[in-house]
Amino acid sequence: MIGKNLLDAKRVGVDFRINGEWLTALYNVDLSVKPGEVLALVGESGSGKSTFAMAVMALHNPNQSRVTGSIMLDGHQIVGATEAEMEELRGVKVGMIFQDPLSALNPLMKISDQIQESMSVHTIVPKEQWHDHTLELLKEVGIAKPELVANQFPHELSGGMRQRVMIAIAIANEPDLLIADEPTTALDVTIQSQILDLIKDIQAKKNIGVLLITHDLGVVAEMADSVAVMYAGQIVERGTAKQIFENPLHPYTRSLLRANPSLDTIDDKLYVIPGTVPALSEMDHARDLFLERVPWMQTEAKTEVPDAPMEPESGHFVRGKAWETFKFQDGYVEKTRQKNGEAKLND
Amino acid sequence: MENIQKKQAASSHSHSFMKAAVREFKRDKVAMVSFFFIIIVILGVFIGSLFIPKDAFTNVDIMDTNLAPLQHGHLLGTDDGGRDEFLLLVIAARNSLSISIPVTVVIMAVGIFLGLMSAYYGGFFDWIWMRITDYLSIIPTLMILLTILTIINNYNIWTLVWVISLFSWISSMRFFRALTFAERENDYVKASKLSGSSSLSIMWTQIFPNLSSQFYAQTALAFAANIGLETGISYLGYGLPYTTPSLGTLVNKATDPEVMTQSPWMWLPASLLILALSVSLIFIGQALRRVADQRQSLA
Amino acid sequence: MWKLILRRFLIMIPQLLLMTVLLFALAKMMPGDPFTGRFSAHTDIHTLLRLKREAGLDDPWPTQYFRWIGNILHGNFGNSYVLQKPVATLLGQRIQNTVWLGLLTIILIYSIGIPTAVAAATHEGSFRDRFWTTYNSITGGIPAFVMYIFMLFLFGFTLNWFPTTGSVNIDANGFWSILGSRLYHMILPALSVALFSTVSLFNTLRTSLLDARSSDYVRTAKAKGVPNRQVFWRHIFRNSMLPVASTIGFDIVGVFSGAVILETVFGYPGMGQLFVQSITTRDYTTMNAIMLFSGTLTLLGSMLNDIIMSWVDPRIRIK
Amino acid sequence: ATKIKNPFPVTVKSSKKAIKGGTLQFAEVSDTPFVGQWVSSLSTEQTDADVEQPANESLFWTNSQFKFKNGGPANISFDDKAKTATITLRKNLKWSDGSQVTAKDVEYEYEIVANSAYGSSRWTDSFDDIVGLQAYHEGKAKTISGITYPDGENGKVLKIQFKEMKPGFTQSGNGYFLETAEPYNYLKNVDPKKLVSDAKTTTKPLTTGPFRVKKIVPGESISYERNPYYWGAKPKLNGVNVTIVSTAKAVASMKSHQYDIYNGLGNDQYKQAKNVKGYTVTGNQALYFQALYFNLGHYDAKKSVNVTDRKTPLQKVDLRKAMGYARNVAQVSKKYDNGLTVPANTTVPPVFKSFWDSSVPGYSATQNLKKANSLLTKGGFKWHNSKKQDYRIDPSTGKKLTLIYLARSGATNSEIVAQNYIQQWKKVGITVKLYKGKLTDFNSWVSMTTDPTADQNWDFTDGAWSTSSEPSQTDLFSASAPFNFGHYTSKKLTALLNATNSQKSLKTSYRIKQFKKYQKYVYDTAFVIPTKYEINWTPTNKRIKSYTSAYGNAGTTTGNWWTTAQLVSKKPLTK
Amino acid sequence: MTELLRITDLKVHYPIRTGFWNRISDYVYAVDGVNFSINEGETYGLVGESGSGKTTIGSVIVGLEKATTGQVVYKGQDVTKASTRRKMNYNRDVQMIFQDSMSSLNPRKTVYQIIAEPLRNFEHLDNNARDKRIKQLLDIVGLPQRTLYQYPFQFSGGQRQRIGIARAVATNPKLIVADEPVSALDLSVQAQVLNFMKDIQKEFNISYLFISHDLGVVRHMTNNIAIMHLGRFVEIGTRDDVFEDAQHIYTKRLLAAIPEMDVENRDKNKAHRLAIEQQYQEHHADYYDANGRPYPMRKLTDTHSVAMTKEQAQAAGVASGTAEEEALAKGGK
Ligand SMILES: Nc1ncnc2c1ncn2[C@@H]1O[C@H](COP(=O)(O)OP(=O)(O)OP(=O)(O)O)[C@@H](O)[C@H]1O
Ligand SMILES: Nc1ncnc2c1ncn2[C@@H]1O[C@H](COP(=O)(O)OP(=O)(O)OP(=O)(O)O)[C@@H](O)[C@H]1O
Ligand SMILES: [Mg+2]
Ligand SMILES: [Mg+2]
Repeated sequence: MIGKNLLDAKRVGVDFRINGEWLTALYNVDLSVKPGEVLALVGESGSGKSTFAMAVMALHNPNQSRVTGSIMLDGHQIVGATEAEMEELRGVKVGMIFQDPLSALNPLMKISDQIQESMSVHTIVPKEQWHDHTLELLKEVGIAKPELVANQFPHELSGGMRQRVMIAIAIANEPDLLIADEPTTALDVTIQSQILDLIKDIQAKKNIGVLLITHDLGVVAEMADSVAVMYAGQIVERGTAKQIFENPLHPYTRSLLRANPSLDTIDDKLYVIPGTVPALSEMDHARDLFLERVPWMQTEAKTEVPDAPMEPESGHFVRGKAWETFKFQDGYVEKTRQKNGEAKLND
Repeated sequence: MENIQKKQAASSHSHSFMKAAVREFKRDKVAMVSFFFIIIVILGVFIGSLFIPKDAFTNVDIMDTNLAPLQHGHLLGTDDGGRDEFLLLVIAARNSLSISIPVTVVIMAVGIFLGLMSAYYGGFFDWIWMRITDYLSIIPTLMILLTILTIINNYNIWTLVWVISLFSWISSMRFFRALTFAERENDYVKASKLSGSSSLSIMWTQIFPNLSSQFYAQTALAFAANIGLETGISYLGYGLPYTTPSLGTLVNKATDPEVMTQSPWMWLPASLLILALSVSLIFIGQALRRVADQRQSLA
Repeated sequence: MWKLILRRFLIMIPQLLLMTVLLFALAKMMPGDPFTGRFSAHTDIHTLLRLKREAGLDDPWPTQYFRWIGNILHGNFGNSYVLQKPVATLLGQRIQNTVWLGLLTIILIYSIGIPTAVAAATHEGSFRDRFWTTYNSITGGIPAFVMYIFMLFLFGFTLNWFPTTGSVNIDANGFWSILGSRLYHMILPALSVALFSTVSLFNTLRTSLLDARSSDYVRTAKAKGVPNRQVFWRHIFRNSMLPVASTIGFDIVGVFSGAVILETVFGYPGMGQLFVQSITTRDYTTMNAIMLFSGTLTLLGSMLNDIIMSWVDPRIRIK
Repeated sequence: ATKIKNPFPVTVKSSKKAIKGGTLQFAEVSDTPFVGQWVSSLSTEQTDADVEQPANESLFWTNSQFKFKNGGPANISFDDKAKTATITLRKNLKWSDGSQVTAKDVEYEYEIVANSAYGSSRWTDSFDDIVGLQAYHEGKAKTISGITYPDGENGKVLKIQFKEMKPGFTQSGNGYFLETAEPYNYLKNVDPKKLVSDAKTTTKPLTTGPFRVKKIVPGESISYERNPYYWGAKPKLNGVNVTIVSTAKAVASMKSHQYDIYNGLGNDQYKQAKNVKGYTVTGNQALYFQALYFNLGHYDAKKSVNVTDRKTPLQKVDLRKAMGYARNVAQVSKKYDNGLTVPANTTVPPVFKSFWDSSVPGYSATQNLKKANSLLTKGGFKWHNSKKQDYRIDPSTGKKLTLIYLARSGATNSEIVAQNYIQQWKKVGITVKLYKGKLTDFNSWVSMTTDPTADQNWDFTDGAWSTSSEPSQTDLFSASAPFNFGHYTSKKLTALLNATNSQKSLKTSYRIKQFKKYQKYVYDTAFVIPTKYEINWTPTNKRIKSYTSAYGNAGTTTGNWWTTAQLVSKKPLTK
Repeated sequence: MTELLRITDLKVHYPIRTGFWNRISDYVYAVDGVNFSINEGETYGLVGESGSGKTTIGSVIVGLEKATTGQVVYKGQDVTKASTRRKMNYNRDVQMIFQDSMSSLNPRKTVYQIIAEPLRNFEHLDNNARDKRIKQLLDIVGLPQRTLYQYPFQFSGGQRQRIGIARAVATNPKLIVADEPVSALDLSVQAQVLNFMKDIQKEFNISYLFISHDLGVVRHMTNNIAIMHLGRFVEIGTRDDVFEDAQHIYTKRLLAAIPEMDVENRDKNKAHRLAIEQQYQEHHADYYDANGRPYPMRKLTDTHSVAMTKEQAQAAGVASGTAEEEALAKGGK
C-alpha cells in the first residue's frame, strides 16, 4: 500500500458566509488517501465531514463559501480550479455516493439514463458501449436483473438497490477515488453490511482509494485501513484503523470509543462526554476545541496547541499535547490500554 | 387561575409571533409602509365616512358636473352627477372594504374550520367534504356569481358578502386542509393525544398555532383578492346600486375611453387606491410569510 | 391508463348532472325570459306568449329540465331563443375564438413567466431577481380589468397599434391572411392578460428552481462531472417544471374563466362576451351551455393535469 | 306653441372631387352582435336591419312623411271600393343571383309571418284585415284566399283583398300588410322550422338592394360588393364593410378614424363625439317618445282588457300633473342628453308634422314648482309641517305621501337622472322611493310591466317607444293594449282612439283633427306625461361626398342613398 | 416479576383504499399476529428491519392505532377499546417517547406548556403543585430551570429528547413505549439519553418497550428481546437467548450484519457474515411459509421461542405446542 497519494489535502480550510459573516467550518485539515486505501473520516454530526468531501469535489457554492489550503487529486490542484477543469475531474478521477439514495437520484430519469449520463459527459467509455457497460455495471454492483432495473425509475427500487445504483453511477468512469458520504446511514443493518461489503469488494478489485465518511465506529472498524477523527472542523487524530481502535490517543477519540455501548458496558451506565459541541460562531480553531469539554485537566495543555500534529507512533498523528496527560475523570482505563500498558505512551 | 395560566401561555405565544413580526417589519421597510398605509386607509375611511352625510354622495348636483380637481372646492373634482369625488372615494372605499373585510373573515374562518376538521378527522368526513368541494370547484364561479346576482333582486352589502363568500371558501379550505395534513403527521399531535388532550383541543390549541402565521399571510392575500373580486363584479355591472358606490363602480367609469382620457379624476384615484391596497397587502402577506419561514428555519 | 381516463369520465357524469340541476334552477329563478327582449309595441304579446309556449317555457319545471337534459345527452344543446341559432353553432364559433385566444394567452404567459423565473432564480438575490419578483407581486395584485382597460386604450386607441374590435378583419382572404388577421386581433388581449398574470407561474417555478438547485440529485449530477449547463437543463429545469406542469390544466381553466371580463373589455367575440350578453338577454340555453362547457372544461382540466403529471412524473403512475 | 328644432343638417356634402370606387366603412354601434337574419319577418333586431341596409331595399318607396310613393322596386295602389291593394313589381326587379322577383315571393313573406311553423314573432291581430290570412294562420286554410296573382305566381302583380280599408294604409309601417319579399324558389326546400338558422337566411342570403353580401363574419362584420342585378342606378362604391363596434369603444374609434359612419351612438356620447375632427354630425328627428306612466289599474289577462282600479293617490289628476310640473326635464335634456332630446308635449313624435299638435303646452318644457305646489295643495295634499315644508300628507290615508318609482337601468346616467327627479319631487313634498331601492333592469322591468301576476307594488315608471312610421296609438293606449302600462281607460279615450282609425279617417284632414283632439285629451287627463322626444344623430366622415339622413326615399336623386354614395379619399379624413 | 401488559394475537391490517368511492382494495399486514408480555420494571426490546411493524405495535399499545384483532391486556383489562382507556386514564400509566424529538415537540409551545399538558389532563393538581412538579421534572431530566419558557428549537437534539422524556414521565407512568429514542442522536448524546432512561427506570420502576434497529443499543438496554420480521415475531428470548443462541435464520442474519468494533478479526467476521447470508438465501424456504411469512412461534425453553416448524423445533431439541396455544390457554384462565 505504499505509493503516491491519490488525494493529498494540506491545511484545507472552509469558511461559510452566514448572515454576512464568515465562519470557519473546517480548519487546517491534513488528509491523504493512497490508491487501494480506505480512509474513514469519523466524527459527530456537524463536525465538518461532508464539508470536506464537498471541498474535494469543489462543489461548494463560491458565493457563499471559500476554500483555502491545497487539495491535490492525482496531481491536479482542486482549490482554485476552474469549473471546466473540475468537470473533467469529477466522475473521472473521483466519484461520490451520498447518504440518501432516494433524493440523490433524479426521480424523473430512468436508471440507465442516469448511469449513461455519467459516461456521456466524459470520453472514457465509447458511445457504442454505453448500453453494455451500463448492464455490466449494474451486474457488478450486485443487481440480479440489470435489464429490468435499467429501465426502471428510482422510486421503483428499494433503498439497497438505489444505493447500488448510486455506486454504479459513481464508478461508471472508473474513478481512482470514491467518496462515500455516510453511504449506509439510511439503510437497515443487513442491507448496510451488503453495501459495505460491496464497496470493499469494488475497492479491492479496482484498487481504488475510498474516502468513507461515517459516524458509526463499527463501520469504521469493519472497513477502514486508516482513520481520521474529526471534531469541530479539525482533525484531532489520524492513523491506521488498528492504531486508532487499539491505541486511541486523543481525548476525543478515547471518549467516543468509551461512549459506544459494548458487551463490557452491558449493565453499566454508558460513558457520557460532558458538555456540548460549540456552535460554529463560538469556535476558536487555534485551540483544541475538545479540551473545553475536559474541565478537569490542567490548563497548559489546552492553551499550547502546536499547529502541526504530533506523531507519537509512525503514521499515527494526534493534535495537540493533551493526549499525553489526559485521564478520564473517574480514573477509568480502557482494556486495550491496560493490556498495552498505558505507561509506555504516557511517559 | 387556570384561565390566567392559559392567557399567559397564549400571550407568550402571540408575543413571540408579534416580536418576530415586528422584527421582520422593521427590516422590511416596504412592508412597514404598507402596513401603516393599510391602517391609515381603514381608519380614515371608516371614521371619515361617519362624518359624511348620505346626501353628500347620493344627491345629484346638475350644475357642478364633471368638474376637474380643485374647482369649486372639490378636492378631487366631481363626477358626471356633480358628486364630490373625494367624498365618493371615501364612501366607495368604505363600501368596498365593508364587503372585502367580512368576505375575508368568512372565507378564512370557514376555510380554517373546515380545513382543520376535515384533515384532522380524515376518513369519511374528509371524503364527503372533498367531494363537496370537488363539486363546487367545477362550477364557473364568476359566471354563477353573476347569475345569482341577477336573481337576487334587492341586495345590499351583506347579500354581496354572502354571495361572494359562497364559493370563495373552497380554496382557503383546501389550503388549510393541506397544511393540516402535513402538520398532523408531526409526532407532537400523537404526543398530545397521549397526554390526554381532546381532539378539539389538539386542533385548536396545538395545530392551529402552527398554522397561524400562514393564516395571517393567507388572510392578507385573500383580502387583496377579495377587493379585486368585488371591484370586478361591480365593473361588470353587478355590483351595488348607485347610492352605494364602491371602488369598482368608480373604476368602471374608465370603460368609457372618453372619461378615461378626459376625466381621469373620476377613475384614477379609485384605481390607484385599489392598486395601493392590493400591493400593500401583498407586501404585508410576504412579510408575514417570511415571519413564518423564519420560525421554520430557526427550528 | 385508458381505463383510468374512462373511469374519470364516468365520475364526471354525476358531477355534471348535479351541476345541470343547479344551472337549471338558477336560470329559472332569473327574472324575465328570452322572449322579454323581443318585446316591442309592434309584436303581439299573444304571439310572444305562443312562441314561449311553443318553446316549452310554460311546461312544468321538471318537464323542461328533463327535456333539456335529454336533448343534451343527444348532443343537442337547444336553440338560442335570442340569437335564433342552435346553441351548438353559436358556441362553436365563440369557443373557437376563446380557445385560440386562451392558447395564445397561455403561450405568452409561459414565454414571459418561464424566462423571467429562470433569470430570477439563477441570479438569486440580484437586482434582476428583485426586479422580477417585485414586478410579479405588483402585477399579480392589480385587479385585471383595470389593466385591460389601460392596455386597450393605450395600444388600441392612442397608439393605434392593434385592432380594437372583432376577431378577424373581414377583408382578410386566404388561409394565411386570415390566420394573420386573427392573431393580430388576439395579440392585445392575450398580451394584456399575460403581462399581468405570470405571478403564480413565476413564484412556483422560481421556488422550485431554487429547491432543485440545492437538491441531492443535482449534487449527484455535478459529481458525475456533468457540465453546469447540462445540469441546469436536464436536472434543475426539467424537474422544476413538474409543479408547473401540474398546474397546466388549472391554468387553462383559469384563462377561460377570465374570459368573461377580458372579452367584455376588449369586445372580443368569444364565449365570455357571449355569456355576459346571454345573461342580460336571459338566453338560458346559451347561458347554461356556456356554464356547462366551463364546468366540463374544469373537469377535463383537472383530468389533463393528472394525465400530464403521470406522463412527466414517473412516480405518479395511474393504476 | 311648442317648437322642436333639429340642431343638425339632414344632408351634408363635400366639395372635394370623388375618387373612383372605394369601400365605405360603416360602424354599427351596439353591445350585442348582429343576429344576421335576412328574412325580415324572422328578424326582430334593429341592429340586423341596420347592418343589412346596403343589401336590403323595401318594396315601396316613401316620402319624408312615410307615405308610399311610386318609382321604387314596386308600386302599390289601393281601391277603397273594392277594398283591395295592388302591388306591381318592376319588370327588372331581380334577386342578387339574377333570378326574377315574383308575385309569389311577395306572398311568401305572408306565409312566413302567418305560418307558425316558421316561428315568426311578427304576427299581430292587424293581419286579420287581410281576407283569409287568419284562417291560414290558424291552419284552417292551405292558402291565403285574400291574396291573388292576376299574372300567375311567376308574374309581377299581386292583389290583396282586405276586409276593411284603414286610414293607415297609405303610411309605410302600418302593420296591415308587409313591405318586403323573400326568394321563394331559393328557400322553398328548407324545412320551415330550420329556416331561421339555415345558411340561406343567415350567411348566404338573396337580396334586392344595390349591394350584396360578399362575406360575413357572424355577429361581427359583413362585407358587401356591388349587386350586378340591381334594378336601379349602379352603385358608385365598390363595396361596403359593416362592423359592430361596442358602445364603449365607438368614440375612441372615431378619434382614430376607423369608420366613416357611426350608426347608433348613445346620446350620452354626443359631447365626446361632436368635436372629433374629420366628422360631421347629421341628424333627424326620431320616431320616439318617452313618457311617465302612472300605474292606475291592472290588466285583466282573461278578458284582455285594462281596468283602471288601483288604489293610489295618483288617481287624483292634480297629483299627476304636479309630478309633471315638478320635473326639470329641459335641464336634464341639456345636461345629460346634450340637447339631443327635447321636452315632449304629446305622445305623438313631431316627425309626423301634420298629426303632431304643437299647441299642446305639455308639462316638461319648463320646470314649474309653483304650479306643482299649488296643484298639490288644491288636490288636498297638505304639508306635514307647512313652515318647514318637509313633506306632504296623502289625505286618503293621512300618512306621508310616498310613491314608488320603477325606474329603469340601462344608460350610464340612468341612475343620476332618476336621483335627480327624485330630488325635484322632494322639493314639492312628494317623497319618491326607487322600487326596492335601486334601478330595475330591462328584463325585470318588462316582466313587471307586462305580467299581470308580477308585483304591482309600484306607482309610476318610465316608458319609451320607438314608434312605427304610422302614427296610430291604439297599440299603446287602447283599453285592450297589453302595453298600456298605466292601465288607464275611459270611454272618451276609447272613442278618440277609435276615431283616428275609423273609415272617416280615410280622409286625412279628418284624421288629423282626431289626432289633435286625442293629444289634447292626454294632456288634460295626464294619465301619461310625455317626457321627451329624441333626435337621431349620425357622425359621418368628411370623406363621404354626400350623406343624407332624410326619411324615406327623399334626399337623394336615385331614391337610394347607397347607390349615390361616393368617397373623396382612400382613407377616412382626419380633419 | 409481575406481568404488566400482555399482547395476545395482535393483528393490525391497514386497508389500502382506491378509486373514487374509496373502496378497500387490499390490506397491508403491518402486524400479523403477535403475542408477548412485558413485566413490571423490565425493558422489552423490539428489533426488526424497517417496515416490519415495530412502530405499529407500539402505537397500538399506547392507543394511537386500533388493533384489527387481538387483545392488549393491561392490569387485567382489555384496553383495545378507546372508551375503556379513557375510563381508566390509561395514558397516565402508558406513555411514549418518539424518535424524532423535533417533530414530537410542538414548535409553538414552551417547555412549560409541553410538560404541563399531561399534568393538566391527568393530574388534578393546583397550580402551585403543578409548577412544582414541572420544575421537579426538569430537574429529573437535568435541564436548568431557566429553560422553562424556552421553545423547542432553542435546544439541542439530546436536550429535546429529554424534554420528551420529561413529558412522558410526568404522570409517573408504568410503561413507556420508546420508539427508536436514540436513532437520530450522535453517539455521545445517545449515551446521555440511554443512561438517563435507565436511571429513571430504576427510580420509578418503569417498564420500557424499547424499539430499535440498533442491536448494540438493544443489547445494552433490554432484558427480553423480540425479533420481528414481516409483521410477525420470529424469535423471542432473553438477551442471552437471542444474542448467544439465536435459532431463527433471520435473527442470525441480523446479528451477523452488525459491524463489530474488532479490527483484527474483520475478515473473519466478513466471512462469517457471508456464510450466514448464503445460509439465509438457501434455507429461506425452511423458515417461511408458502406466503413468505414466518411460521408461528414455538417454545424452545421457558424464555426462548422461535418461529419454526415442528420438525425444526424437534431438531432443535424441545417442546411441543406453539407459543400461541399457550398464550391462549393463559388468557383463558
Ligand atoms: N452551505 C453551508 N452554509 C453554511 N454552513 C454550512 C454549510 N454546509 C455546512 N455548514 C455548517 O458547517 C458545519 C459542518 O457541516 P457538515 O455538513 O460538514 O457536517 P457533517 O460532519 O457532515 O455532519 P453530518 O454527520 O450531520 O452530516 C455545520 O455546522 C454546518 O452547519
Ligand atoms: N397508517 C398506515 N396506513 C397504511 N400502512 C401503514 C400505516 N402505518 C404503517 N403502515 C405500514 O405498516 C408497515 C409497518 O410499519 P411500521 O411503521 O410499524 O414499521 P417499523 O417497523 O416501525 O419501521 P421503521 O423501522 O421504518 O420505523 C409498513 O409496511 C408501513 O408501510
Ligand atoms: Mg454530512
Ligand atoms: Mg418505526
